[in-house]
Amino acid sequence: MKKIEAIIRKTKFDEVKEALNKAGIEFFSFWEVRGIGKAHEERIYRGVAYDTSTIERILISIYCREKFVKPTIDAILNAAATGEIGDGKIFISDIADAYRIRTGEEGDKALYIEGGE
Amino acid sequence: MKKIEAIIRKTKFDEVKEALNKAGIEFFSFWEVRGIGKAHEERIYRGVAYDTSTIERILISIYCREKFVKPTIDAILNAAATGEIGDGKIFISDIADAYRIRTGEEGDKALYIEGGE
Amino acid sequence: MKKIEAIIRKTKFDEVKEALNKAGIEFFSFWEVRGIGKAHEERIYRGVAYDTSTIERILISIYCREKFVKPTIDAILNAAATGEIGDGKIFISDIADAYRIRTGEEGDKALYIEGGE
Amino acid sequence: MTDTLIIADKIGTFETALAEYAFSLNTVWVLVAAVLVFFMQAGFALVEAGFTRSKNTTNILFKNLMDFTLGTITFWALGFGIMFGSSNGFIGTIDLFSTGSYRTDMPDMAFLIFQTVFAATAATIVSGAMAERTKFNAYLIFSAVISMIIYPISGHWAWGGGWLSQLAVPFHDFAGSSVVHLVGGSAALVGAAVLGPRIGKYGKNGEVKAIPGHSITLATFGVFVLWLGWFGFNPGSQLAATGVANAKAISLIFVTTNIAAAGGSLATMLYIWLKYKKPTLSMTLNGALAGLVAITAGCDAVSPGGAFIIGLMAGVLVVISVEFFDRVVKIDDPVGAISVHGVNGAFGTLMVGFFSTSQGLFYGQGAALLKTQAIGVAAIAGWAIAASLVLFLGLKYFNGLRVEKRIEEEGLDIYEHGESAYNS
Amino acid sequence: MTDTLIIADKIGTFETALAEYAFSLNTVWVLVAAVLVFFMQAGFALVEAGFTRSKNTTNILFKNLMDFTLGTITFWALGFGIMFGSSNGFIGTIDLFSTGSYRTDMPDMAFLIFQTVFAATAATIVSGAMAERTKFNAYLIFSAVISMIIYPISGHWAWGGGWLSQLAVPFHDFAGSSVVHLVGGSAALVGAAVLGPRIGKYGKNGEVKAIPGHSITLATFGVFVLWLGWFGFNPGSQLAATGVANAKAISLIFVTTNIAAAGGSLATMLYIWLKYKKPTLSMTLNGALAGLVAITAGCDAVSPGGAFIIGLMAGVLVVISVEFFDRVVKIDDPVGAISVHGVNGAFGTLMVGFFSTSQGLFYGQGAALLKTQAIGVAAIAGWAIAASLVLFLGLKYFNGLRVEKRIEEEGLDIYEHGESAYNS
Amino acid sequence: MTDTLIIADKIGTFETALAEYAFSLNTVWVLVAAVLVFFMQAGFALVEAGFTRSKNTTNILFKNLMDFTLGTITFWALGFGIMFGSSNGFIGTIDLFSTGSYRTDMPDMAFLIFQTVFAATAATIVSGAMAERTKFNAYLIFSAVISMIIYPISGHWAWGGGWLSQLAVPFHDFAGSSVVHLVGGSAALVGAAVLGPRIGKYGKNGEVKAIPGHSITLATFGVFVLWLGWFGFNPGSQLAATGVANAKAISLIFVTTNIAAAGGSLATMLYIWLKYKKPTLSMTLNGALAGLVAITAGCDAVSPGGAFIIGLMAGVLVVISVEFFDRVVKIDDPVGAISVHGVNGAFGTLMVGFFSTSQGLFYGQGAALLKTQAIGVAAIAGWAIAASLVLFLGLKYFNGLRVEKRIEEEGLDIYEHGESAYNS
Ligand SMILES: Nc1ncnc2c1ncn2[C@@H]1O[C@H](COP(=O)(O)OP(=O)(O)O)[C@@H](O)[C@H]1O
Ligand SMILES: Nc1ncnc2c1ncn2[C@@H]1O[C@H](COP(=O)(O)OP(=O)(O)O)[C@@H](O)[C@H]1O
Ligand SMILES: Nc1ncnc2c1ncn2[C@@H]1O[C@H](COP(=O)(O)OP(=O)(O)O)[C@@H](O)[C@H]1O
Repeated sequence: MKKIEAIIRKTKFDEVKEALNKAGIEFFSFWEVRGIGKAHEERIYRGVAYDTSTIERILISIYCREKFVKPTIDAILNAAATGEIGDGKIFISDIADAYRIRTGEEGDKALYIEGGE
Repeated sequence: MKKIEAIIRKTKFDEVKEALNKAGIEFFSFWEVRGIGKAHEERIYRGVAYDTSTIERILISIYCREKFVKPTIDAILNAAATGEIGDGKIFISDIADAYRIRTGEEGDKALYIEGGE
Repeated sequence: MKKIEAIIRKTKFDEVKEALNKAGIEFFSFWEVRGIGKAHEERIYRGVAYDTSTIERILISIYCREKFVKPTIDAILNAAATGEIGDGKIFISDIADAYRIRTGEEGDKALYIEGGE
Repeated sequence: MTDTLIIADKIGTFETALAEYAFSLNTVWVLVAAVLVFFMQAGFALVEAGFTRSKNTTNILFKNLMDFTLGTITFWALGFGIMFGSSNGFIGTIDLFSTGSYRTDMPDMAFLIFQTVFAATAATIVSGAMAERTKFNAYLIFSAVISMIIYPISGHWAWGGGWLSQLAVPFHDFAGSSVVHLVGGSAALVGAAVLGPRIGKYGKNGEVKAIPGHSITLATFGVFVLWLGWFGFNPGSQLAATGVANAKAISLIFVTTNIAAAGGSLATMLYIWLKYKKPTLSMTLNGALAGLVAITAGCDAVSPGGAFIIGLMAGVLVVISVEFFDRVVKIDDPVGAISVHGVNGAFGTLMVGFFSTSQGLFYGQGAALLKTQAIGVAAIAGWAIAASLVLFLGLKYFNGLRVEKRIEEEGLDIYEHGESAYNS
Repeated sequence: MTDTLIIADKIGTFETALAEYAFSLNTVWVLVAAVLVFFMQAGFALVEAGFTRSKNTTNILFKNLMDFTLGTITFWALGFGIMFGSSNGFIGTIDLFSTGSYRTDMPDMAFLIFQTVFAATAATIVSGAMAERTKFNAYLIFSAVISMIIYPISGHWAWGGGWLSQLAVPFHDFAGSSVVHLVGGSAALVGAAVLGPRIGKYGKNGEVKAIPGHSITLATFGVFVLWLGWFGFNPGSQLAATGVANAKAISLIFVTTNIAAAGGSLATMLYIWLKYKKPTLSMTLNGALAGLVAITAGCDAVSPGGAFIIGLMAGVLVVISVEFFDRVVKIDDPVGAISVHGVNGAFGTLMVGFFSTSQGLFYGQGAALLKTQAIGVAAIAGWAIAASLVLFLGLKYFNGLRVEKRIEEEGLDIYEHGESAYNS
Repeated sequence: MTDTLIIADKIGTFETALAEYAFSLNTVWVLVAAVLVFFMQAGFALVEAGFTRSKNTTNILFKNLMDFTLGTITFWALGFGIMFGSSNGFIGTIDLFSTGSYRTDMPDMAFLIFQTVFAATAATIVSGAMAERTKFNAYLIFSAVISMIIYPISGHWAWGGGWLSQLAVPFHDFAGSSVVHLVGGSAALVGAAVLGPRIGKYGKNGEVKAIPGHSITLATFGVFVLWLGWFGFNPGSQLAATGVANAKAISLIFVTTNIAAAGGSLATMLYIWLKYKKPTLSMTLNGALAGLVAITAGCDAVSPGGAFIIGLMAGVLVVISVEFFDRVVKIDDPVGAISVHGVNGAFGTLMVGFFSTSQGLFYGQGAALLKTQAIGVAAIAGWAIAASLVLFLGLKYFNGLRVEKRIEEEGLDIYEHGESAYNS
């Protein structure tokens, strides 16, 4: 089981969502994050310049079985890229275990509805 | 040391918090996430239907020592379940190391107050 | 490759940001979280006391190469500490793989601009 | 003698002109007041939205908009005639679409619009108490009926020439502590009771839980808007501004209204501060409103000092009442409408019996007025409770009054309206 | 005989005094109305901010502030004279900084301020339709020009003694369904069309996407503020309050204005509910505004019943129109300004030809007025479209009208103003 | 001759009636203006909340509410008499609970309420400058004292028959650039200086940091509300509307007030744009307010052109002043109250000496008025600074003025009030 975290542009979210659906990802979570990256834009607030190199991004968090890892990454790479600086990153890490709260099912089973595939 | 991430219903947060307290978890962090899951509800904005299968959820993030993992999971499974689709999931992963910022203590010690147990 | 997650005081964010820059960290993401910690403050809403031991914190998430782990941790420990309860924690975990969305580069290379160091 | 004729003619012209100016100035006054009272609809919308959760914000705003929409239409269609048509003591007449003739001191249309904005207020009070769990269609039916029938009937008793105004010592409710606020508060009580509390309001063992509203900013601004609107509500109820007596009356009403509000706000803050060690804004906002509601009946009849005392008492009373309904009776009223409008509406009406400088007990004028006030409060509350009980139970039975559990949990905005109030 | 002299003297004094009072009361009325209309600027700012995304909130608020700032200055500098200066039928005169003499029944300055707040409204309508993608400097130039030249010229035709008011059956646009709203709506149409849709509004295959606004709360409160402001906009346009006839007129206008708004709001809610199975607040808000815009031309001339019917029709029309521009014409208008102000401005002006109780077709008075109304609508819309087309194309060519892709995506607030609207 | 008697009788009646109408219309005017000025309290609350962080929103709103609450009570209890009671040149009289007799041209109660809303404004100005770090109880004491004593005393000098109004060339502060705004701004300066800057405002090496407010939307809407309120503040200060002269005066004041605001807003935008390459809304909002504050003293005495120039200068001055206090003096004023109200209050008062069309230097009338204006500014600022310095130092010593570090960091809302402004 793997966790895939992707930090993407807000404006690419809808496209990524569709690409993930096509890649067979039915469930994921996301939230808004701010990134400190290379894209700087100066701001002035009441005469004081301040550094807000912070850019709004969306962090998508997907827990999935091994076999979905490759298609998921490809889907994101395709859908989220614009080619301009600031497109974001994808990180993959290991998950030791999982549970479905509704049923208490453990492990891989927590990630798919049995007989639902 | 383990990290336990649970995605739960907003409405179950208070119960989960109490259950975690009883299970000996004193510290955890949480934030709001949106989930793309199976529960869809159509929305119309000014005559245009749009897909917002997004559901508001709370992500609870708990870093704890091994011996707390089992009780924590049980506590969440009990407190967060309604039996209806959308109850959420729990994920467990490994943590390599930890530090307490206040004191600089490293490892397991970062997670409990010495002599405080 | 490692993931460093630090939960810090909101008021320390600017200092941590600067310290991280000095430690060579150019990119990181952050978002607001609420912590359930030891610092309790009672609240009354319309005559009803309610427990909101929740404290606003910022979670900083840094993905970096091994050689940056130590300087990063030191930077955070220095910049975020006040010595009073509630300074927060740092957690380190392993990352299996990474991709840069813009270019599709994989692994360590996703984390630095080639020739840019 | 032509001179005398010319003069007589001139004098006739002047008399007409003077009468026309009185007519005009009264009209301007009443219309300006109507504008201010109209704005109270926005104030209620803000307060109610602020005191409830963001997942139900579209719903509560929508209800407030429709309160005024439906109130405008149904009061024009029927309510106005029922309230002000010629009286058999209990009810006016059917004057479909308000084409009759009601006033000689201002245009009928000026009177109609002023009464319309009042009528809509009574309905709006209820939406707050029933917030976060009521079916939208059920609420709309209720809203139409209260403006069309419930409010006009008891309003007729007090203001339309009905039996309360014909008592030996007539009922004194100058701007509607009872006619408007007690009616709204009573319906709110019944509505909230029939609905039951929101999920999560009471724990398994009955312990009370706090469900903080999503924006104190909205609520505070809303209270400022309501306070502003009250400067139309109370002084506008004089329905005239011409002549020294009227000018003095409306000026006094401004002062009493304002001082009572300040008294309410101050008393609540201090009382809460003493009791819970911290001054709480959300409750203090209710205190200001409580002072305003309480002074409404007697704003023309009490002294500024009397108004201040009434305001202070209202500020304490509202806290006690909120806690009573929350903890003892366990009726869940998210915005405190029952306490602010119902309890303080009744309280303010009774206080006229004590503080009226011309008829009050404290001014040595005996208890005659007080007795009438008590009768009025009982009759109006009784009517409003009975009528809305029938209505809400009917709605519950035939249409359903409360949304499903899942809708309540996830928020009415998405499920009832397909639209959440906040997006990025 | 000294008696007669004294009396004659007194009579003279009285006549002067009476004239002065009429003058004063009219002034008070017009100034109060001006205050209410001014507040509509805030209402527009709230509605437009609420219906757009939070990354562009500073920008849209700023535009609204500058609309009034620039409108005040340019209308005072030039526009007022162009609109109300003595006429050659098509245009007034250059009266730099409005020092001329225009009225005898109220101070010129009262008339100036009232007309200033009107002028600024026309500009403000446009910012909503062009929201989220227009360059700030280009918008400012447009805003200055519409208040200084475009609005005053067509305004002159109808209100300044120009040709529309000289037709055999004069054009009847009492408070500006066409003079203000249709002009603004037409410029909005041209602006939105020249700009093109926001990124993400239409999919690759042309499918329409929803871009929800960031706060229904702001939008709803903004509509309440606009509704309030309309009680200055329409009754204030009577420009007099003294005398029974004026008092009755402004009172009737209050009622017709209010009922049309309620009609619009009700019709939209029901129509949307039937069509999409859910009552939607954001559209219902447009419905209320549509009713208000539509009644503006005839608010003095129709009956309350007529106003209700006009409001109901406007409430349905606005939905159809929004969908038409969104789906068929594919002009992206984030707040619905084209439909609310343009389409319903034209519709409301035409409806006077049917519903005017003294001149309307439905009251057996033939189609003469209707014909004039149609001519007026065509002329005013034609002028506004042509003038703003020239202006926007010029801006596009010489200055650029639309921000860069990256700025649009990340938000205008940071890149155009260095300031995001919301921080923690 | 009975005819003559009847006529004499009639004439007497007419004279009384005419006097009564003047009395009534003045009353209506002053009350409407009072309503508008009252609304400025809400405007200040919104601006100050918008310009500060969300963790302190409940606190700042609460302070604004209590400013008006306490102002109402203390001004009624004592301040009114001190300000308007018969004069020894420096101070009025103790008229406990304002029962004395002050005016013959309007009801005393009308004058009281109008002056009450003015008094509360001076206090409200201060809360913004002291935002985000002041102890709630200390602030309340200050707020009560300024409305009860500090403001009424200097107010007496200028408006209550005191020494400034008895100078050979009397001090001209029509609506309170000095009496209200400079007093508030001076107290704000002292308060902010005694408190010290917010944690994080200045870096280790003294470098200035920006602490953006949490909602430009609130701030912008608040400025619209203040602008609106100024249409009561300035024209209402005429205290009369009857007669051609009064009608012309209030109309002129509307125009000068509006144009100065537009001038301020325009100048700030352009100046900032040139200086920092980007037009900034938050500063432009201050510019509009600066124009309004600056015109307040001379709104009745300058031409529209003069008003425009005063507004333009105020718009530049406010930027320079904000930067000066921020960077050079290093007094941390989160909302810019010192610059907007203090600096521009003084500036506007002085400008009357130049731009008054009847007494100004630029109109060839010499420097006599300018000299008086300078004396007035110095005296009023001196008094306000001295009195509030004593008060704030006393509070600091006996009660504590600033919250603990931890409370400031985590937010005053939770620790001082147990209530955060925003929840989900
Ligand atoms: N090492 C990192 N750790 C955490 N977040 C990162 C990291 N690198 C990038 N991000 C996030 O991704 C966003 C875009 O990355 P950026 O490096 O600017 O784009 P690119 O990969 O195209 O050069 C950043 O704003 C930041 O939020
Ligand atoms: N694989 C996943 N990765 C990330 N988030 C998930 C995943 N599965 C579920 N979630 C989150 O949990 C929420 C509830 O899960 P869902 O699958 O709808 O419930 P159930 O497990 O009862 O079928 C989703 O809305 C989503 O936020
Ligand atoms: N085990 C944990 N899991 C998740 N979050 C934690 C954990 N421990 C601390 N936190 C976060 O860090 C914040 C500060 O931690 P706290 O324990 O109060 O400080 P200290 O380490 O100084 O005693 C908490 O509010 C919480 O958000």
